[in-house]
Amino acid sequence: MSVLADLFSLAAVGAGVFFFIAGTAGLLRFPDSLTRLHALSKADNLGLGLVVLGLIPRAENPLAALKLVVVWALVLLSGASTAQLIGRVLRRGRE
Amino acid sequence: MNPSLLAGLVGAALVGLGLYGLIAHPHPLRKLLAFNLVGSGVFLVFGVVARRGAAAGYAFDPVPQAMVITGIVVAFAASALAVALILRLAVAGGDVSLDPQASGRRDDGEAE
Amino acid sequence: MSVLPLLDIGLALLVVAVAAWTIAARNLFASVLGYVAYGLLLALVWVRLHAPDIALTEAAVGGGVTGVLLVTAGKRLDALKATRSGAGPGLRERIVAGALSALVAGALAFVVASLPTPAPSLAPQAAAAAAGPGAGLGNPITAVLISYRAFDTMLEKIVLLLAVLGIWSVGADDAWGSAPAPLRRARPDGAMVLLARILAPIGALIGVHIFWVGADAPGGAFQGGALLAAMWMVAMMARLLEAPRIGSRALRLALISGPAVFLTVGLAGNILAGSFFAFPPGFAKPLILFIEAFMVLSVAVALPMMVAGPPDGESKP
Amino acid sequence: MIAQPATTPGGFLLVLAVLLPAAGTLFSFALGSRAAEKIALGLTPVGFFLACLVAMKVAAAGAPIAYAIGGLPPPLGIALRADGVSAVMMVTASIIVAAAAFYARAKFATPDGVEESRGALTFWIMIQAIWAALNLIFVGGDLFNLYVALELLTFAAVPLVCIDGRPETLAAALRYLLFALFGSVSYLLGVALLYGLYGTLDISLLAQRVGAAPMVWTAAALMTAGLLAKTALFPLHLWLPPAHANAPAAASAVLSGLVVKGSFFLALRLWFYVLPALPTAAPGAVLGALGALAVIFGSVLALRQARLKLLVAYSTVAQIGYLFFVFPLAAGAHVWSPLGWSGGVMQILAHAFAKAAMFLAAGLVAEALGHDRIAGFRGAARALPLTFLTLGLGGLSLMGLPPTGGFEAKWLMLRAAAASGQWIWSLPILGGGLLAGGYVYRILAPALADGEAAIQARPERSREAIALGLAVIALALAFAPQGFFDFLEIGRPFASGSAP
Repeated sequence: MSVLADLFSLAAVGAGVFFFIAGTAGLLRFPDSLTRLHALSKADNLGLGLVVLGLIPRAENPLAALKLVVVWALVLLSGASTAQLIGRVLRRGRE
Repeated sequence: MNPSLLAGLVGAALVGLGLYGLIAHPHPLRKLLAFNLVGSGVFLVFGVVARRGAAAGYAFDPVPQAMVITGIVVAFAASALAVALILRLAVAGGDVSLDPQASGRRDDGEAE
Repeated sequence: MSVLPLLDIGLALLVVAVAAWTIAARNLFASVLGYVAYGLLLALVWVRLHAPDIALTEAAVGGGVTGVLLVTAGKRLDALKATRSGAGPGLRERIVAGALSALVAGALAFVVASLPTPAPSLAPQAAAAAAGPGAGLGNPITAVLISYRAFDTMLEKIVLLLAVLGIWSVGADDAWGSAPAPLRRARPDGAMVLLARILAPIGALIGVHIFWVGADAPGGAFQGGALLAAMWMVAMMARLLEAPRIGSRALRLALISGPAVFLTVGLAGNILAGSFFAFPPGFAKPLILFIEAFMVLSVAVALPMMVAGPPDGESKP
Repeated sequence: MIAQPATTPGGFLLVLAVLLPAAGTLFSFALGSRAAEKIALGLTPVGFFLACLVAMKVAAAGAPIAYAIGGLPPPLGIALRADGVSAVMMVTASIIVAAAAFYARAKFATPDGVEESRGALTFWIMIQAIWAALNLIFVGGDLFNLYVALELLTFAAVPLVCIDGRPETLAAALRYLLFALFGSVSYLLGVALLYGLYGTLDISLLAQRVGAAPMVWTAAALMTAGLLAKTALFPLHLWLPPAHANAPAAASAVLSGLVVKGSFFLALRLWFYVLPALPTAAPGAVLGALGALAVIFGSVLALRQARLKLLVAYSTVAQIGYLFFVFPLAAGAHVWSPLGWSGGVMQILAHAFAKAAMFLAAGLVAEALGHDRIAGFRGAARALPLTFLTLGLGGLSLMGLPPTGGFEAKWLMLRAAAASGQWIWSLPILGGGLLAGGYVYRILAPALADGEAAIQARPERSREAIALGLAVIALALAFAPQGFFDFLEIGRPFASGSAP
């Protein structure tokens, strides 16, 4: 059972790290700010979600697991809003 | 290299970088940023001292850690006061140059 | 665990690189943004030094509140076209400054590397005091701050108060008593308002939680208060709340409540426990939480007032 | 060194001396500027009384009095200690703060019809905070607690500089703040290293543990550099003249008379109390040499000033230089060390009173004439005889002519220099006196010349009397009895009675 949980954690965290790397590559390589933003928010939201998912089986108690989920939700919220705000500033700059 | 020595070296580097900025940047807000770098370098040295003092079941010596928290609060208050002065100076004078040498020379000669 | 040293070295290099960027950046605003990132990275270094209390403080203050302070200052200077000032020092001065800085950094690195082993420590005394009568705090740092070195902490709260007054005092005479200028002049976007509406209550809850668990776990009055302060600032940026008038009695009382309660309990200690700033046995923990509750209030009010700046006659409601 | 009990009888007075003005700042902040003025003025006699009580307790015990806060002795807890010098400094601070406060009533009263005024609230709160910070500096026994006291002092002093809001005062305040912050952070770094080496920050515990290791030298250098920046010792003096000259007169008196002495007092504590184990020849020579340069440069620049307040401020740069001769002249456990020690402390006191008197008088001159350009003083001495008498008496003390406290200080220093064979220090001591004579003459000569001074507003007699009173104290110090110098020896490391 524990081996299975470990494998699951490994796979999920590994996938999360992959998304982070992909997002960072996008941030560095994409041509303009809007596409960079696009790459970054995907990486953050999905990557972090996978990392959190992988860590849940390793949490000491249900409360700690809940905290992990809350962390993810807060990052989703602030990430989405800041992306929105930056996007608007960019659009205003273009007009 | 153990983490506390590494952090100590980072602290030393931050103090050096900040000191350079404090001397070399003419803009007071840049000086303030540099001062904050020096401050956090000093706090890191405190942190290294605290970590090395791990004993009696604690992973750190709590006394220097508490001092760092006090220090961070004071450093923030200092930054806020400096920012208020800088902004007010910009509004009042339109010029925020603060070269102590230049103004020192001005005072040496005839003031007003 | 062999990746950990590599991660540590990577983190160390990253922190120094970002710090160097804030010094080297041409543009004031870029350097301010660099500083905010630096504050967050530094919090990770503190975690690695087994200092979660400081990591919380550094993240909340170094990255968060200081970030807002500096970004706001940068924007206001930008509006005044005052981001440039005079020519920098010449090449010769730069070389001298660089040599001096390198010398200081080198000497410091040498000293840090040759600190004595075994390191002297007050951890055993702190552990003994925590186990002794009249204690009862699981978090030794809170015990140091509120009990063993209470005098420092009380005076530091007065420093915060003086900073608030000092900031107010640079305002204009005829604006005295009015509210500071809003953090953002423009009407906020819908996204900002939404963020503030959802984040601020959750963040405030977490702030209170951090204060409450601070007696026994990482956290405490300052960290909790700083988080509450940050949430108030988020609400101010979304124009959901406005900064209060500086003449307001309630604001003044909130600002002094932390040090005032601390000082009163400290004086009472002389009668109840035989010494100034001593706690009567058995009542230490409730009294400490009582003092801390007011310190949370003072910090949560003082930090946003410092960021908001001096009173501004124009923004009279 | 004899082990001291953690708390002695009367030790609680030390806590009260710090907490009383601290509580005053809190109440003043809550109640507004009108009440703040009453609180500050009402506290001055109480604070003076407390300081005198402390002095009496120290004199009665013949030994320092101490208090362990929270009943927890060092190294975990914080101790306060008052010896002879602490007590004398506390009394001095209470007198000068009181004088500045009563002098300032005319300028910082809250006008009728407004609920509260900016300048009044700032002044009355900051002056109480300065007082609390100074008392803590004089009695603090823990180096980190003293760091907090230094910061308290900085945060209280900087807003006083720019209280009238003109752009040049803002620039002066900002420069002062940056120098002071640099000083604090440098001091704090030294504190961190000392803790890392010895695991305590208590001054008397450190004194027992410190040895002459390279790391101790690094810590000492960092802390000293920080304190010198705050004390404005040449070449770190650039911030002082514009800051002290632009502040309102009552604030200048406190800043120049007391605040710079706070960081100097810590330098004394550091070298004589924390680090007596270090050899003193080299650091004493360096500090003395910087002091000598400060005396020369400060005096020469004072000679060239066109404005009275700037002249008086540059004179502070010079007089601070004299203080640093104490490091070579009072070092170690020699027969001449007490002479140098007494001379150094006497210089602190004489300059504190004389300079506070001169700044208050300069403020009255500026109010009466509407300007403080020395060239425009023709005939002013006849119009303002008491005020120019104050400037003259203060000037006598700065020059070091008998019978003044300044003379007593320089005479003691010269005797220490002769007895120790360090005759080199007598050159700046005497030369500085001549230069001081020059700049005092520059003030008085036009004022005493014939002419008709246009008086815009006649200053109140009571304010002239306050300034004159301080100058008279500076004079009276010359008649200090031997018992006074014996009192200064109480608690001094190496003083006769304690181990060498």
